[in-house]
Amino acid sequence: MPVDVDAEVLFSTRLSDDYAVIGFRAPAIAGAIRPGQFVMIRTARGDVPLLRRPYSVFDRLRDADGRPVGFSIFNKRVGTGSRLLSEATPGATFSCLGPLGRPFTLPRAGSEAWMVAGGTGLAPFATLSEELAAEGARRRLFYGARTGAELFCVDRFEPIGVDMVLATEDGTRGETGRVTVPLARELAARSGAPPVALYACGPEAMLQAVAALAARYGLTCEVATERRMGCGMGGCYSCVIAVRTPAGGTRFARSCLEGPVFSAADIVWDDVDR
Amino acid sequence: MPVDVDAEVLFSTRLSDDYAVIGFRAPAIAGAIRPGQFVMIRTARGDVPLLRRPYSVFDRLRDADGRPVGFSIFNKRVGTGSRLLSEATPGATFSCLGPLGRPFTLPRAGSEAWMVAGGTGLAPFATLSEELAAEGARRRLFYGARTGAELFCVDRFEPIGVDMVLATEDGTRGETGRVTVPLARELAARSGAPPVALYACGPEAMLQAVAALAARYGLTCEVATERRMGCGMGGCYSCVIAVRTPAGGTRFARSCLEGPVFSAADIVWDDVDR
Amino acid sequence: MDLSVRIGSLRLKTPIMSASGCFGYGVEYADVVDLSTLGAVVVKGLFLKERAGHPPPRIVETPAGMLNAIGLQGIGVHRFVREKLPELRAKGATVIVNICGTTIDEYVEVARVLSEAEGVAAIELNISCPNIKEGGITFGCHLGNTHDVVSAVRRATPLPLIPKLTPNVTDVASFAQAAEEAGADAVSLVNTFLAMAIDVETRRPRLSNGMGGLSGPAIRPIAVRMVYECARRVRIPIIGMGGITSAADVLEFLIAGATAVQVGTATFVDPFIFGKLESGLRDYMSRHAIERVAELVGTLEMPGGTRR
Amino acid sequence: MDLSVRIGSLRLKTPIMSASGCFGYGVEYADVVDLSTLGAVVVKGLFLKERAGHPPPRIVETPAGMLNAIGLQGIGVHRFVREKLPELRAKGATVIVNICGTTIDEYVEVARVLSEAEGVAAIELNISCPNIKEGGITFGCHLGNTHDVVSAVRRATPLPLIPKLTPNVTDVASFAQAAEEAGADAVSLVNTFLAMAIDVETRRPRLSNGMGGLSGPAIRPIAVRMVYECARRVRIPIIGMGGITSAADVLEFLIAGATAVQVGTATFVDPFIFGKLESGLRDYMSRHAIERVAELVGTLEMPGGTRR
Ligand SMILES: Cc1cc2nc3c(=O)[nH]c(=O)nc-3n(C[C@H](O)[C@H](O)[C@H](O)COP(=O)(O)OP(=O)(O)OC[C@H]3O[C@@H](n4cnc5c(N)ncnc54)[C@H](O)[C@@H]3O)c2cc1C
Ligand SMILES: Cc1cc2nc3c(=O)[nH]c(=O)nc-3n(C[C@H](O)[C@H](O)[C@H](O)COP(=O)(O)OP(=O)(O)OC[C@H]3O[C@@H](n4cnc5c(N)ncnc54)[C@H](O)[C@@H]3O)c2cc1C
Ligand SMILES: Cc1cc2nc3c(=O)[nH]c(=O)nc-3n(C[C@H](O)[C@H](O)[C@H](O)COP(=O)(O)O)c2cc1C
Ligand SMILES: Cc1cc2nc3c(=O)[nH]c(=O)nc-3n(C[C@H](O)[C@H](O)[C@H](O)COP(=O)(O)O)c2cc1C
Ligand code: FES
Ligand code: FES
Repeated sequence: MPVDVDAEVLFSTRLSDDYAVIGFRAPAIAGAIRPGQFVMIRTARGDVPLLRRPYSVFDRLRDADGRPVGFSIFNKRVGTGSRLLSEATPGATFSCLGPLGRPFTLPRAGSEAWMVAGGTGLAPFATLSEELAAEGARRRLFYGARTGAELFCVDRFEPIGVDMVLATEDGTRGETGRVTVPLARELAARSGAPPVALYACGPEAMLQAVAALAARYGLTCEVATERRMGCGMGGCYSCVIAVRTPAGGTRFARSCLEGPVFSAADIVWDDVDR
Repeated sequence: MPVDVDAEVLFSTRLSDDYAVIGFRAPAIAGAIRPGQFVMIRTARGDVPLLRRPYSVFDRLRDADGRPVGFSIFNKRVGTGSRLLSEATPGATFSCLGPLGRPFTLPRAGSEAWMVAGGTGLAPFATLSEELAAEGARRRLFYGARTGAELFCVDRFEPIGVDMVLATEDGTRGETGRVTVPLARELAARSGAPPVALYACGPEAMLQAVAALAARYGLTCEVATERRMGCGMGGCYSCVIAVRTPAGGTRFARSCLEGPVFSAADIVWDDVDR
Repeated sequence: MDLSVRIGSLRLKTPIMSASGCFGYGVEYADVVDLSTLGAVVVKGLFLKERAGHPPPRIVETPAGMLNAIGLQGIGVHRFVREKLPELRAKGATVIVNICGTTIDEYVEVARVLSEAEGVAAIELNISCPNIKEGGITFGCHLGNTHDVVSAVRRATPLPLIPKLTPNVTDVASFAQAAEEAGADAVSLVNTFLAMAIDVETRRPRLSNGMGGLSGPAIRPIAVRMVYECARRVRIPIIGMGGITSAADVLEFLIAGATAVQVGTATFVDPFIFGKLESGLRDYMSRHAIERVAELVGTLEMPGGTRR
Repeated sequence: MDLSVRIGSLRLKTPIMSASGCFGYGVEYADVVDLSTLGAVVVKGLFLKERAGHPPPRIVETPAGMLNAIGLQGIGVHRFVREKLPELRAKGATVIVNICGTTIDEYVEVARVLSEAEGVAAIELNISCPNIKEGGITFGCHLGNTHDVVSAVRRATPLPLIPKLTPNVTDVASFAQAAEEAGADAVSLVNTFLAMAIDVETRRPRLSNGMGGLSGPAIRPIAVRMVYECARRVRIPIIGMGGITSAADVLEFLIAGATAVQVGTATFVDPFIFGKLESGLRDYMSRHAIERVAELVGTLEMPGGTRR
């Protein structure tokens, strides 16, 4: 059950001009967060920007005793709202509504978990990695960006035992090309056991490519989508994505309620009219 | 000729919950300011609040060598725009357009200058007091507020040789009642020479009362008005006030161009439809 | 303090309702909002059959507002009655159903189905959706058509009938009159303003549908004017809406002449807004020593010299 | 790079002009803006005689917009020609005069006076001021009246004639058509939306006149839609406006179908805006390798499935 918290900014760690990790104090949200869920953040008090902005939870923040006190987001500045967030300084407060949405499903025992992140699509994999650690499964994170300078927080994952495979389109760090290139190679190279569960978050073209690979190898695959959202609560029907119906047709599912995490096999990727 | 300056906040001195003196770096404006003039300040970057807000110049700020580097305003928080200004911290920048409007006229040599201020109407009298000091004339400032806690910056005026007469409606400081009470008494008590020039700024009811006293004693009187302004440049015709025409009629004068300082005798006080 | 108001034979606990299309079928909010405390839950526009709606992007933000072109995605009236109405009833909600049609017969049929169902308090007749050709705007922009569709539905249902008017007309009050003459119990207004936003880099519209409906604070001053105009021309109650985000906004509509209000876009920003609006309204009433909210309705004092 | 556009026989250096009523008579800005660099200076609405206008308060801010009810205070056409026009000419401004009338004869007479004066580039016929009963809205909301007043002024002046349309109608494009048929060289739109804001503490309107006209960013999406609709229904050029604050906004209007634009409310916020808009437009054109601004006009690519 989501709650609305007037959350204080605890820290804002600038990663580059455009990227920052911003921490919020919000105990009532933090305790309930499941990996893959998101929060709706009001980036201004007045009428502009009017709507809240959806953000995946990046880290769950804990106090010295390990109690959840808040969460952070991994913010990329793209427009007005994300700029206001990126300029926020500790002490400022933002209304945060959450946690919202359907979280990732954990893989069957014994499965490896391969996560695929593009850009800010890294966000949901911090909490997922931790949750998966408890399962003892091998975790790999395929993480791609345009350029090496935009591969952030790699050291967030290595210490907790996640195998990292990096890729950049310009080849400045890791492998050259899209992150799906090493993913495809590794999938082809694997022997078949243990089974692999795929998780992906990033641009839709990437999600679509990962979904295709999952289908090719018959793997379970969940994708965290990022459709434009008005309310995050199921009220406005703006955030829809086309999914298959049991009868073989398609319908528009609200990604804030039925997602943002979907089974990749359910999604029809060509629903957008452009 | 007004200029638009992206002015940095140099300081913000909080006087109370609602009142603050805020200093801006704006050399290009500071050099040109005449007492009674105002600036139009954009309180936000986006579309809300949309319009600039008019503020009298309080102090002209100077650097160590006495060169004008900026100005301050005496801000009362009444709504959205003034709240944004009141929350501003050093380093923030605000677009400031100025200086604008018709300044006070200095009195004839040998005249005393009696200034009458209600609330934030104090603002224009800091620069006027300084300018008048050069003339060597006696300066008195009748300064009223609702309560003693809202009589600010009294020590701004005493050291520069301005005689202060204070009044509060609740009697917590100075005389009890409206500031026009001591003003009326002092006017009645004076011998007639040297001549007195009156200057007033504050709520319109006060301006009107001062204008009536000026008329009764045949004194020159200038009032600094504060009508609602859209542009400050003469473009929108929103800031009008009814003034007498030579032919004995009335017309609406733009207070941003022909004012904000008017000769009290020219103003028709009952133009507002409520 | 009495916050209740009357819309035809219907008594609402408070004058504050959710607006259609902005609160899903209400059930989405049942966990976080006590639906029984709302004046009414006005549910998403329903056709007879299911509808897919438009492809995304379906919304875009504009200065102090937003455009939407959802395209009335919906489950159809039969599934609504089966799947949603029981839960709404169980939660104690006063349910107003917003209905759509492509023909008069479809409106009539939807109304008939709802009239036979248990737990529908009133019907809001959507003749004003700007987002689909058949969304009723063809009914809502012509006086004769408005009269015809309202009359036909009037004959088909004993439920309080509330045509919802479009603001995209020259003289909205004449439509309120046509609705009144055709037997409406109230009118609600405004629906969204037909509008458009263009991505100048691609030179394509920002919404998949091309155009959409503008809602939110941006439109409030126009909506208040329209409510005022209608209130002076009809005797049936008016339900006002358009950009309400605060108790002061609610009061603007009441004072302009609305008996009740709906809150749409603002519920996206704050799903907990209803309680805040109600307590703000109570504060105002106690400050102004107003016992019954109905006393406020239409109390605007217009200056003598005004043009209308 | 060619920023010039044609409005009838008139060639404008750039497609960006000041909007009537938002830039005084232009002379107020002569010290701070080089008036000769604007596409045109459109001056405040003029009647035959002087007018006092409405008492203050004349403006009030609303979310991302403002209401005004200035009431067309003005010096009348004769004083304008004597006192303002010479200075505008001396500054090299292209002057478009916005004219008002309470009768067709008055419009005709004002147009005649201006046609005989030296230095008027075009006439904008204000049949859309929502703020005074006689401000032309009586002409602007009826197709027949629009046709009549445009025809009459057409016969009285050889100057390019630009009726300015009100958005407060059901189908603005039909008014553009009526103007075209009556011989207009172009149409401009939108004037302000009739609107209202209430002070809930006093229960009185916030403007002395009761109602006022809404302008500013809030209305932009509606204005863009209306320009698009008109552009598809008439062949004469369209001058678009409503909430322009940035070069991207200028581009929205051009792409929707406007040949030129006017900037109103935003000049209050930034009197230096014209230079910024022009350089933003140039940046865009060089980024997109567009040589002539006219190439952009009406290039919106509407999706196949759209409803209009
Ligand atoms: C479930 C979910 C999780 C997300 N997680 C993250 C995250 O962890 N880190 C991150 O940086 N971003 C994340 N996003 C994207 C983020 O919400 C948008 O970048 C943000 O809303 C843009 O707001 P803006 O005001 O800066 O941009 P605007 O100026 O509004 O628009 C700029 C661009 O952002 C897109 N956009 C605008 N509003 C939304 C919206 N409500 N939802 C989605 N896209 C939008 C627009 O289509 C446009 O292309 C997530 C989105 C969703 C739906
Ligand atoms: C020439 C001039 C000099 C001024 N000098 C000072 C000063 O030195 N210190 C000071 O605190 N205030 C001064 N004011 C008043 C100040 O401009 C308003 O308090 C401010 O604009 C309110 O903005 P807001 O957004 O906080 O209020 P809003 O929320 O917009 O409105 C609150 C109240 O302020 C009034 N108001 C709103 N906009 C304006 C406007 N543009 N002009 C005038 N009143 C407005 C409204 O009528 C309303 O009653 C001056 C005004 C003028 C015209
Ligand atoms: C996303 C969205 C969907 C809407 N769907 C409907 C609808 O199905 N039926 C209807 O009558 N109005 C619909 N509306 C209009 C609203 O009910 C309301 O009339 C309008 O948004 C103005 O109110 P607001 O400014 O408070 O949102 C919708 C509005 C929005 C924003
Ligand atoms: C204060 C003010 C005065 C106006 N006066 C006139 C006028 O005299 N004649 C006219 O045709 N339009 C007038 N308008 C309308 C503008 O020219 C313009 O059509 C409208 O404001 C929309 O553009 P904007 O959003 O850029 O302001 C006025 C607008 C404002 C805000
Ligand atoms: S964001 Fe509103 S329904 Fe999903
Ligand atoms: S404030 Fe615009 S004319 Fe004075």
